[in-house]
Amino acid sequence: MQLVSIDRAFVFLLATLGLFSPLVLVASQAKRARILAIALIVGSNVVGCFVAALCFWRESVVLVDFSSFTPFPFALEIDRLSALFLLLICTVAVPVAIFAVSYFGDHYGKERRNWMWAFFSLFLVSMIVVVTARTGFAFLVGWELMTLLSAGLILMEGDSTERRHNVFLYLLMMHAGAAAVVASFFLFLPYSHSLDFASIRTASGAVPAGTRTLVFLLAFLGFGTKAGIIPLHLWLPRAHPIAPSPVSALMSGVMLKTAVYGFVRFVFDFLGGGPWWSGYAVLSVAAVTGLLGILYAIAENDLKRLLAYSSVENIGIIFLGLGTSLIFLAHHAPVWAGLALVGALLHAFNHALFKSLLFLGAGAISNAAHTVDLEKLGGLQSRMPVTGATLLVACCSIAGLPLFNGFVSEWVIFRSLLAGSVLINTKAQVLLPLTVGVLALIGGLAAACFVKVFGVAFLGRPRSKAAEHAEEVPLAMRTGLGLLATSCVGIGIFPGLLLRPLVSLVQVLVPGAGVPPETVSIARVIPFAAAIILGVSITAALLKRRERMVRTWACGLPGLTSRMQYTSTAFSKPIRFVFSSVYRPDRKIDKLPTDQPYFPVSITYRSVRTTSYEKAIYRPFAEMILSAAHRLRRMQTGNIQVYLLYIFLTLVLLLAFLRFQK
Amino acid sequence: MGLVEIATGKVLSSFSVFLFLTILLLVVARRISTSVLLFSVQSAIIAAEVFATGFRERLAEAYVVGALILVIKVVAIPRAFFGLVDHLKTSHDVKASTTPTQSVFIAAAMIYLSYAAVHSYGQSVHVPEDALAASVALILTGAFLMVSRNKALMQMLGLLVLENGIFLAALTTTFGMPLVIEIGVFFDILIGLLLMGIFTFRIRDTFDHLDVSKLRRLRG
Amino acid sequence: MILLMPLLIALLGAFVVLGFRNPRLATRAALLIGGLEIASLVVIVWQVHERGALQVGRYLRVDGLSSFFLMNIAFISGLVLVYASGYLSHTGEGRFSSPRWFYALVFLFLFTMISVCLSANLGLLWIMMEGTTLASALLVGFYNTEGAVEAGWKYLMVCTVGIAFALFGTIVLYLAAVKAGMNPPAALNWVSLMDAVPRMGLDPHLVKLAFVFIIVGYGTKIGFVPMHSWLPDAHAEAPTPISALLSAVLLNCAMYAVMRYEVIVSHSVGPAFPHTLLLIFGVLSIVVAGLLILVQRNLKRLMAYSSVEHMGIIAIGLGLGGPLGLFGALLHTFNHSVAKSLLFFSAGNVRHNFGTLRMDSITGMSRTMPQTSAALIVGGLAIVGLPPFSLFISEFAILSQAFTQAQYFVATLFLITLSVVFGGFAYHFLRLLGGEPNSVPPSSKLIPSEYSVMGIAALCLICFGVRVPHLFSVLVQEAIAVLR
Amino acid sequence: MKIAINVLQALALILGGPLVRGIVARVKAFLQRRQGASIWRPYSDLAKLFRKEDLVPPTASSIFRVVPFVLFGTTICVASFVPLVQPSALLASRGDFFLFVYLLAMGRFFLSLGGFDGGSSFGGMGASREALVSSLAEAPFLLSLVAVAILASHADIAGMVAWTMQQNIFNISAVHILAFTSLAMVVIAETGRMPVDNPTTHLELTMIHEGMVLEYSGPRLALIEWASAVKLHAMLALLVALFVPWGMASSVSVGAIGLALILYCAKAAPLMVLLAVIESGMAKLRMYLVPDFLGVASAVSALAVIFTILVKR
Repeated sequence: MQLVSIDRAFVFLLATLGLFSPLVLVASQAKRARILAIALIVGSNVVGCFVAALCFWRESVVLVDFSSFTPFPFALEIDRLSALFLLLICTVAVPVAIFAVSYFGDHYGKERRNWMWAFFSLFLVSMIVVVTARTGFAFLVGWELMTLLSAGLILMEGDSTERRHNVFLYLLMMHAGAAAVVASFFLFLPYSHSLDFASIRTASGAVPAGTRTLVFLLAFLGFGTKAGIIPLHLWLPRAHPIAPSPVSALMSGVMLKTAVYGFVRFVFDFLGGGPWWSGYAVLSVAAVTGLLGILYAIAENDLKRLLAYSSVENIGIIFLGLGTSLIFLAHHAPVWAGLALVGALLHAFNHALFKSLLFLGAGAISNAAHTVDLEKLGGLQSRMPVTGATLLVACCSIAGLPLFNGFVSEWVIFRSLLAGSVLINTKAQVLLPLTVGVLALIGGLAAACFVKVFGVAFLGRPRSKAAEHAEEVPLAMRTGLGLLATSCVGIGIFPGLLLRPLVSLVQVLVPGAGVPPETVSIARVIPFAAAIILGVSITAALLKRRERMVRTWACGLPGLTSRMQYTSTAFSKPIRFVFSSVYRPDRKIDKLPTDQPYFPVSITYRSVRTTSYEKAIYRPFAEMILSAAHRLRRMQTGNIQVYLLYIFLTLVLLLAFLRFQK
Repeated sequence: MGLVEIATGKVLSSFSVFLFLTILLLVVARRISTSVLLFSVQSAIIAAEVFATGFRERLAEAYVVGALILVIKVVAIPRAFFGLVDHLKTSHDVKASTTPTQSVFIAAAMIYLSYAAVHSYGQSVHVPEDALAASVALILTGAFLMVSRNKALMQMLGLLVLENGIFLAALTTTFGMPLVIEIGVFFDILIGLLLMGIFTFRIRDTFDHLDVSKLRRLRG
Repeated sequence: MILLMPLLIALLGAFVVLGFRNPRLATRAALLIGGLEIASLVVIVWQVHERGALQVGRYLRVDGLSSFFLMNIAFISGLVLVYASGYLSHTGEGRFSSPRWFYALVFLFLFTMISVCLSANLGLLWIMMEGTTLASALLVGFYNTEGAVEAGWKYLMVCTVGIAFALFGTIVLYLAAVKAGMNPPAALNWVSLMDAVPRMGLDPHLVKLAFVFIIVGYGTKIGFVPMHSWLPDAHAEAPTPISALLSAVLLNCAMYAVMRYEVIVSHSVGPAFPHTLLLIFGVLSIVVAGLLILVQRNLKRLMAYSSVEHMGIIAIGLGLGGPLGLFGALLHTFNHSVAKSLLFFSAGNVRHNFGTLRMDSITGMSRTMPQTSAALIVGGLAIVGLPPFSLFISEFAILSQAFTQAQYFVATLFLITLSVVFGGFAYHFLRLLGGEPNSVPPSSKLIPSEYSVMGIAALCLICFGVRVPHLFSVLVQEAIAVLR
Repeated sequence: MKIAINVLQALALILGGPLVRGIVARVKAFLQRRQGASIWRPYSDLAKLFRKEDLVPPTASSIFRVVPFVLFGTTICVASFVPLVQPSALLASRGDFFLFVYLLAMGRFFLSLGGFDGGSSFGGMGASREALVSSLAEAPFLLSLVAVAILASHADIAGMVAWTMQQNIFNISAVHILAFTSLAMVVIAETGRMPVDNPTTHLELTMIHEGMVLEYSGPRLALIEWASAVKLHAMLALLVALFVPWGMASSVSVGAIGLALILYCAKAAPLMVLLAVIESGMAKLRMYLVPDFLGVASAVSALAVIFTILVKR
């Protein structure tokens, strides 16, 4: 009885998001219709949360099958893994949608707003399809639609040349990544005879080792592109920042996680672990991704770009967990493999929460101060206290500070890395514990990065008129921010809520994974620590004291201006200096006039960063393809005699081939 | 009777030599009218071949086909060509992109090639090797003419030579296809030539020349 | 007798239309005749579905495969005729470029294409194939501009030469059949050939030789690389409805001819040889066309190369064979036709609004021509094979087949090409549609004859992407049954 | 009882913090041939600050006001992880040293924010430098702890301590030496001592920690100073506990505990002297040499981790 109702709720979710709301929005411009549609979007996502939660905690399985209708089997199923990600989508979608109510309202005219909402709703449903798909066909349909719809949302925001270029890059890389995903699905086909997940799972034992390796590589490549692992991340810092903030929140917070889902589904569920070196490959790529991601992030001054790079970093952390898990799997240590997987999945979930919170916060900032350039912000905390508080929560979470959710997942990954020492294999024994150092470095840099974000944007004096006149954002936005911040703190203090079901989820994916006592102990100790910290802090805060306003110390000079504050660029300078080899900046200083170097009229300074991937990998590749195309184009000379010659030559070649065959 | 038999035999055995001759002459011809005349002769040889085959194999259909060739390829098409040349008021030069010496060597090479190509087939199909080689040589020559002659009219002529080759192949190997089909093919060729004629006029009108190698606006 | 109906209607219709000097009357008459024509085709398709293959005399025959292609012709020609009725109002009057000549030639063109599908004799098939070239050559050169004349000449010459080789191939097959002891009239009839071939033991070498010539010959017409050279020229310079007809119907008809031979040859020498050739041409076509799409500057040439690419995809589907490969290939012929005609219709609107098809001189179309832009977006997304459009389904099927047969090389190239093509289309369309408009077209709205057909095509693309209608898939299955 | 002792040792850590500072300062003074202040001086400093009024810059937001409390809270919490007189701690749990490190990081995070909120250039400068130092110090910090943890096969500090206690004092492995070296360097960096930071200067070229707290005064400054004293003490205690735990009370009796406490003081004293010697003997490093310093620490800690394999075999 109950199962039936969950089924229905899920169908309701799909129908509302995928059909009803978009139709209403497209069909009618009326305010009432829009309100209805938005209410349905929010409501159905709440329902989705419940559905997912029921499936996640109660292990119910929901199955919706459209196969009899569609040309290829199209079925959706919520098993535990899907439930986790469905929960992730819906949990993030609710606050984001609430936030968007006032964001879209402020930014767009009536018609475009309706289209935005329609695409928003469809985007959500496409992601839901991806994570609940039970057949390859359904998965791929959702996968492609997800990209398309997000690109549509980006283009609706505006279509300047630069934006179009970025969207183009995004679409192209996503398509190429999707091709890899398609290939990795289809590689099972000769053995499983259908793309049904169940049959793939059963057939995967019969797949020869070479094909398994190929599947693994393609899945890593395909999902890695979507996730944004370096050097396949090129699109991410370009596409995410230019979307409307709620959409960026969904893209960075949720869409990237579908790639994690896909990778876990493939490598853990289907393959049951890759070849022996797979873990090391993933681990090293992930370490590089995490480290470079955060280093690029810290050097950014555009808040949304910074957040996008930080997503790259967090994807690195997630894959670090996945790689660790694969190493343990390869060395037959399922308990620890399970723990690492728990860490990775939990971090995926946490990152969804705090990254969407951060992007929403960026949206709130742009709403209030009309810019997300850190160099033009400052002093927002006293002007937008609620936004500031929620963003502080997000910054703490993403920096991995205890009492916030980011810490818990990083802790689990740390713990599993440490456990590498119990393995017999020397490589793993050395590598995994050493990776602790890498993760620590990533964590330290992340903390530095988000000190900068919060410190520069919210503290001190405003650096521009707009920031000075910023006002607190409307209630809807605050509600969205508040919901996400609450969940961040909630999970941060009571991680047991998620850890326990995650452990049982992992036991399904990794046979033999017990309940590591670690998960229990961390869940127990954190609330105590929280109690101590909060108790002491509040007690100290309650002590009686007198306060007096005094001008900031300015070495005795009058008139400290906001230009004297440390800027975002200045803040990151030491780190950029130390890691300058990573950035390889293209600096260019032009002094005019050139013949009088000591009496310049103007000096221009330009520094372009992080283009080395483009220069080293993408440009040559693109140029290779384009030059091939141009060569072919020249072969199309326009001379009919040459055309005829082609035909004759083809014929002669084929006849020769025939002769040769004989 | 004996005389006719002998004549038939002579025609069948010697016509390929004549065909090779026309090929060699075609590739060195400098004037369009010469080429057309050579094509006419070539068609006449083929027509004779058709009649001879028809006589020997007792095929009534072959006479009809032979007559068609005589009427269309030996008389009508050459006449139309001459008319076109007159109407278009174009120069009579074929505008070859190869020198006559090159052309002759290429033609000789093609004849050799066709023998080489036919050698293995001829034995498996049991047809006169000479005839088959001649047909292949005709196809190759037609192709060569189309590729190396810049004049639109010469391309048309090359196409016709090529078609002659195909026809000859059909004739020597299978004694021709069913009559209805054969007539349909002829009809198509006629219409095709008509259209090509229309297009040569249009090319002349729009471009003021008939050099197809200069029609290179559309490319890439 | 029903088989003669569409032929008669088309042939007589051509002459009837020629009689109307008033353009408007000519258009109406053409629409009426077109309606009759389509009705008769639908009746044929239905009867074949109900009763199986139909035969009239020795030369005409319809079975599942031909009825599938007849349906394709009926659908697309219907769209094209309606679209043309609005489109021709934009063209000026010339000596031959008046609507009545246009429609007369279109009906002749349709006549030849329908005959290709109806003919039971390989010789007749060849004659009608050549007929399609002849009937459409004047249509390609319809505008009588420099480009049109040049394109027309190239089209005529290249296709005639190509098809001459197909004639040679036909003769060689005939020779093989006659040598094997079939009586001459039956040796060109593909029904008897298909029956007889496995028993008679044709000389495999001759059969292979025949197929080589056939695939080069008809392949020229299909637009396989490297025989495709005429295709972009003709598509770009022809009036838009004709571009749509060429791309969406003519290429399919040529593909139909190759399918016929492929079956016979497979029965005779086993499927490996024809399949290999088809795969070679298919892969070559998609790779080369895919790359060329990147560097196109003219919207219609872009579409034309995309047609080459899609013919390559169909060839791959055929070359793979198997239930999914054939299903995909046949479905793809239809889907591609619909998508490509939608795109050509949009391109036509672009042309008569901006007066040019050069993509670098048009920007910001999404603001100035929202409806056409929407059609371009739908068509573009469909043509690059993205869900939820129907081409995704057929490409998915073909890919499934490729992987099932472990044809990894083909599959890899296919996937890479899809990405390259996607990149090309995304690049061009983003530039074309996005940004600030640089010129304002005279009329941004579509007229009913335009948006109705474009709407139908778009709807069809989406519907077939979500669900292949039952009746349609039955028709596809009947066609596959012939190909087995 | 055990819990009571855990609470007591945490309290000892917290209350003893200023004393450690005082002792180090006194030893420094001795080394520099100065009279020096009393070792109890930090206590009277704190008391004085607590009595003063709080000066707040006009730009400061609520964050500025909250930071000292959070910093104090986290530091107190950190203190409850370190075993002092017995191999157990109030919040001991599996993998707690990660929590230990990250709680310290949390304090720094907030302190940096507080520095920003003053609106002057000094705060931001201090925060920026702190960001560099702390982000680079985290890796060697954790790695040296990891090395010890691997050796002990325990993931909690108390467990490691207990394990080390069972070993022969002369049986110290290379891992221990490496880890100790690295951890000691990290302690210097983390607690803002020479040669990384100069705790006594307010010169803009050199200051890190002092830059951040420049705008604080009164009770808030008192909390911050106290917290940093506790932090120093906790780190020293951690060094002692991890590397020379012998003498800790293995049973819960007043005598054993008292002995352990005395022994602890005896063990900690040389460390403090060492700190004082380093401080007076070395010049402060240039800002951009600090990464090299921490790089050495990282390399040493990585070596420590690698050596664990050899030792465990």
